[in-house]
Amino acid sequence: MPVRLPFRPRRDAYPPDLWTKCPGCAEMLFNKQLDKSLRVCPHCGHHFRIPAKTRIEQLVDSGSFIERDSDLSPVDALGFVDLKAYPDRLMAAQLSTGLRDAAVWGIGNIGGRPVSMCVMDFGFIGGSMGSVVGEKVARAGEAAIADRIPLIIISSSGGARMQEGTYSLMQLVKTMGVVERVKAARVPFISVMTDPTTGGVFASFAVVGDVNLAEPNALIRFAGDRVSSGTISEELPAGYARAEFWFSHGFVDRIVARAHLRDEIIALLGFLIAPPLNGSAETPQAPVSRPRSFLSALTGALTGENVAESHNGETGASRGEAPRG
Amino acid sequence: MPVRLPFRPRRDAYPPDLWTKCPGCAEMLFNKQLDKSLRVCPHCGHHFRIPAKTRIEQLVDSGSFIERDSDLSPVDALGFVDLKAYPDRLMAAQLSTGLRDAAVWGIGNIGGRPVSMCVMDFGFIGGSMGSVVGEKVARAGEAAIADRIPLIIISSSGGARMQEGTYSLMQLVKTMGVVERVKAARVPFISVMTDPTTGGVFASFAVVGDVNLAEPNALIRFAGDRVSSGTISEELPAGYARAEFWFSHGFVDRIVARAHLRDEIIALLGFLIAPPLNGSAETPQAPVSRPRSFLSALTGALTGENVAESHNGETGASRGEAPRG
Amino acid sequence: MVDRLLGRSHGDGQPENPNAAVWAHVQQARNLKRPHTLELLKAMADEFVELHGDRLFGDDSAIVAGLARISGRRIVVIGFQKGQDTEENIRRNFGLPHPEGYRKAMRVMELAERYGMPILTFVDVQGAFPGAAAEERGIAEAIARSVGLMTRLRTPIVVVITGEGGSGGALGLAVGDVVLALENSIYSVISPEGCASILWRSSDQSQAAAVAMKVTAGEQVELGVVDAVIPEPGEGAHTDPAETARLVRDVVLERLDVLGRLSLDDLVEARFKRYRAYGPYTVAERPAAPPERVGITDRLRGLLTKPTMPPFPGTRRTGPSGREEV
Amino acid sequence: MVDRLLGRSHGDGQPENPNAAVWAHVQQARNLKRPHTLELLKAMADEFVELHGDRLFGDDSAIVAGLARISGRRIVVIGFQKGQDTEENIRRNFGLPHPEGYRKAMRVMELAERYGMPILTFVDVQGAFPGAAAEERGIAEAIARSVGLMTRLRTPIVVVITGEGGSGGALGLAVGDVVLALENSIYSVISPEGCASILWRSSDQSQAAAVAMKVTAGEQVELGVVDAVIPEPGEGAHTDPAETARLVRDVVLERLDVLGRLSLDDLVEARFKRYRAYGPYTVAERPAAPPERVGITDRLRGLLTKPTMPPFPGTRRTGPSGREEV
Ligand SMILES: [Zn+2]
Ligand SMILES: [Zn+2]
Repeated sequence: MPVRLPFRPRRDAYPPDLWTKCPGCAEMLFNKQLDKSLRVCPHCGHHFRIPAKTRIEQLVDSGSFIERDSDLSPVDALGFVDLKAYPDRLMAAQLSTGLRDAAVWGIGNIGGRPVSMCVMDFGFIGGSMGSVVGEKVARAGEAAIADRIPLIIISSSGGARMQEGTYSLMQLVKTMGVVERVKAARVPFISVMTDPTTGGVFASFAVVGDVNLAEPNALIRFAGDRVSSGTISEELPAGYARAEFWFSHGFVDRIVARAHLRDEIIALLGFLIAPPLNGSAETPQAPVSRPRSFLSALTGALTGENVAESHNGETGASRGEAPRG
Repeated sequence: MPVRLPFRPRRDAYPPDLWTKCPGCAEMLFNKQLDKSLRVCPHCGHHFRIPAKTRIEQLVDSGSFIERDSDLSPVDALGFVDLKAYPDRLMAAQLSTGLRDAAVWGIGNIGGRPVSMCVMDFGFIGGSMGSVVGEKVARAGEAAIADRIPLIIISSSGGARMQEGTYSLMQLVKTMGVVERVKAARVPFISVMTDPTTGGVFASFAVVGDVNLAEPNALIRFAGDRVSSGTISEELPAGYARAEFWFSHGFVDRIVARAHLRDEIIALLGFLIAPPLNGSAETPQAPVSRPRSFLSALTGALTGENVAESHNGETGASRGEAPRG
Repeated sequence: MVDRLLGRSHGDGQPENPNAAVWAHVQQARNLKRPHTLELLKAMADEFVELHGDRLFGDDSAIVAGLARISGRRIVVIGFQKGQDTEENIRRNFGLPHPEGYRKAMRVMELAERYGMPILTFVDVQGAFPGAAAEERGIAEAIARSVGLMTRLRTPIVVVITGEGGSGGALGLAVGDVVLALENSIYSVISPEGCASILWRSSDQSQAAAVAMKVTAGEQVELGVVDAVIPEPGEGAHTDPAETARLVRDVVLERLDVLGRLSLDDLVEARFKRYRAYGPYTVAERPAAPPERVGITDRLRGLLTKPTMPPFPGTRRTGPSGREEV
Repeated sequence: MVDRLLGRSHGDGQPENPNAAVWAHVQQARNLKRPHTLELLKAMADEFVELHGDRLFGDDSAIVAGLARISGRRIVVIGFQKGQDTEENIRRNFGLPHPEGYRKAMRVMELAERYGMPILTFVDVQGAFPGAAAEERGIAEAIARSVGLMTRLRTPIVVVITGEGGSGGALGLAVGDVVLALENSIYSVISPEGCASILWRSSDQSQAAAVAMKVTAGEQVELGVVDAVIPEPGEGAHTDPAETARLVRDVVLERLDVLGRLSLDDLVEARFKRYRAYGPYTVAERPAAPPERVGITDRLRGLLTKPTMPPFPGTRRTGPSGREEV
């Protein structure tokens, strides 16, 4: 259940000045106009980065989104200090974005169909993935499995968050583990890569959607160690590692302008439909755990009961195994 | 059960003259010496093509091989006539090789381990794959599944046999269908590509072994329509589409000189062991049919009973599904 | 029409030059104006979302794949795509696929299986791209794996050969529960030119090779490799693409209806057995004989009236030779 | 020794310059003379059959994979391979893998699962190759899929970090039921140099970054990311590769013994839950706290004495902050 933050955004990470200079065409754009065009330059089509909540508003059926776990907050497990202490960086980011960390997840409808959605926010420490972001992605995936509704993840991230050390690295495993279960459960997963999607986010869930969408000209890059927030976009030749590059290299299904993203997702949701898990259920296609253990785990997750215990007895979910007539 | 051929080889496809000129180094080689070195040039290492039965002798434990289905014979289903009628070509090939078609299959031991083995013979119409070759490959695979012993296929082929038209093309599907079941049954499959392995043979079972071995310098090529017996080796630059080329392009695990092939296979057989199908059987890894239907099919194949019938009742084999303790 | 469906479409009475008639058929199958996958979809589908990329190396535009809605049904459609003009042909590599095309197809086929959509493929390809780039990136492996995948996919597959069904390159998308062919299409293990240059040592004999291989749709029905011919309107599919698409759509939907009544276990088992049975052989000394023709309707009727499995074409038979000259 | 196993190996009493001590550790981890996968195997294994190629594009010699027999057991071994001289380093791309390496690894891991062999990986890599060729052929996708595969493989996996555990490139082979680390190895989300250049805007601060990220094997045990440290002989692994291999072998076989007693269902479930639990977080307004350290022995003991699952590191906790300076 959502918890009210004890503070309000002090300074928006996306400055709300009257005018914005377009980095694509150098035109000065009136911000209200820019908002109307979904923060896409009407002159050159440059897609500005947008906050997670703006993204959600653009995509979901109005008023349908219910955020989950907005109270999940990061922890400075390493006592990490660089030029600033990590808690100070967190506080600053929380104040400027109104978020507790760099992702928002919840359940909403898109075109009347319920989806589980997790959206990253680049304004929060470069959208970097630490334990909270990983946790939210994982919970979004688990909710998708539990409700058999599509999972949509909208990435915008500089990669793993250095300040949480190898815990951030472990988020790649955590999220991929859940995504593998999403696939084994035959629950659809649409990944949307927006500017930028780099490092450990590109090298985990963002690249393995059933369908991978990308916004035009979005920077998408792994590039070993060198990727992180702030320093990514400079020294690259034009077009290199942009969405169109990945389209031609086979990793992006479709490049979708922001104005069409909602319609495009609605179209895909009309095709990618989780088959019902009734008596005629098929074995999941991917070779993960056997249905029984998988469903046991699921039941455990849903009821909060200890998963190891659910191995001891038959659960209702194991009926999903019944042979097809 | 093997049937005696009513004729004996009239002219060996591999001429038994006293001397052979090595195409690799142009040395004149004394044939008895060449046989001793497994028909590999002692000067330059050129691997001469060898008949299927010679290959089998080189690989299996002496006296252990029992040929199966030696009486399977080709049919001129299309009434195919080019410069010669197909039946005449078949008769000539049968007379020169002593084989009924371009493959020999059976059960034998290699290093004490039983295997199901199918060996192609380039001397029979360029080792081309028509219905009999496809059938023998399929039966070798089915025997491997039935006995849970490794499948070894040694390819030497110009590709699909034109004279049987699309029936030859269908052999790619037939053999791949069986190979998929071999994999789903977790039965090992070692593919050995020898000179030449081209066209539809390369584009089906030969390329998808658990382990792909190749003899040095073997020509291995798909090359669209242009590949077939007789005209393959001419216009290619040195090294192109040879075994070493495929090793560096990731499609061949190991290049093995003929002198080491038996030992190499013995080593692999020590690792690739079909797990037992008892109460603790795991679900097959590959997403083929569900275990029950797969095992039903298997039972049907073994007992000769109608497969559709075995869907109606539980069979003993379905015990394989019992959850692991 | 009945004649056509039975593959007896080439003239009433005796054609004057049977080779020439077959060659005209080959040329018709290759007519660049015939509708390809996208043209057929445009006329058949209410909606089509193309998916791109093999998630490994590239996106091959000689093969298109995506999610279609046809008469209200979700169907995954995959097919070869030649260009309709020079520019498009260059972009689509003249419809000659690289491995990436088959790998994209496999990825999309797995989506079909996962989300319960049947698969419809359109086959029209001279063959896989014969160049070094395709070869060295494993066109053979890609075709082998695609063929293997299609033998075991747990969703109905209908194949329509719309033009050239050219050897392994075509086969990579041509394994199905039902294999249909447009009237003027061809299907062969090697192109007539390739066959002639090898067996006749002269590409002048392509006509003879086409005749000998029985490449026409009707003959492939006789052989049991194709289940049924879909008649073409007017002077051929290129003269009325929209009507062609309508005819294709009606037959495909009808077949999907029938396939949809089978359990997935039975469907996959029947598909496997179909291909397991192809190719006549005999046991030594017994006379060789080609297979009888068993129509798709017989086969499917058999399936629907379990438990006995109907016989498949290509199994061992002892009937008289069914050779016929075209 | 106990100190070492608990990660308290860096000096008795207070080291004079903790940054320098950590940096010496980093340098030790990067010592080119340390034994890599093949050197360790040479000393540990009675037999090794290397397998090559990803069946898609190439064979990456920066990752080796194959079938090993160690003390009589069949074990699939996969690991990074730096060269020991310039020529070998060039051939092996200085141990920096391309996507083909991970794709080969996945193929071989699937063989392990299919034929019931446990998997042992050796991790020693600065990171995936950062060049355009690796990027454009999908190094990110290859790592993601390898990580995903390792979360669900139905066979035991033991990971040994032998030198540099460098970010996603290392992680692609580092998901396991048991994660061990040689005493002088490091594990980090980004190289100290990369971290420093981004967060300090100066690569001069690599030492500080290494300290801040707690990169040493012992600290990673404290964090629960690594289960146990394997002590190195003498002045480090490079001074006695054979003894190093022996020490590694003994620990690995002991762990495989334990893992082998679990059902595959329980094994995979426990592995999933391990990684599902990583990373501390709190609920708003409650004080943040790092996780307690739970040793591998505790965890495995818990597994073996079902039904209760032991707590995993990284789950929500409310204990005091366990920060410590190195
Ligand atoms: Zn602009
Ligand atoms: Zn020689």
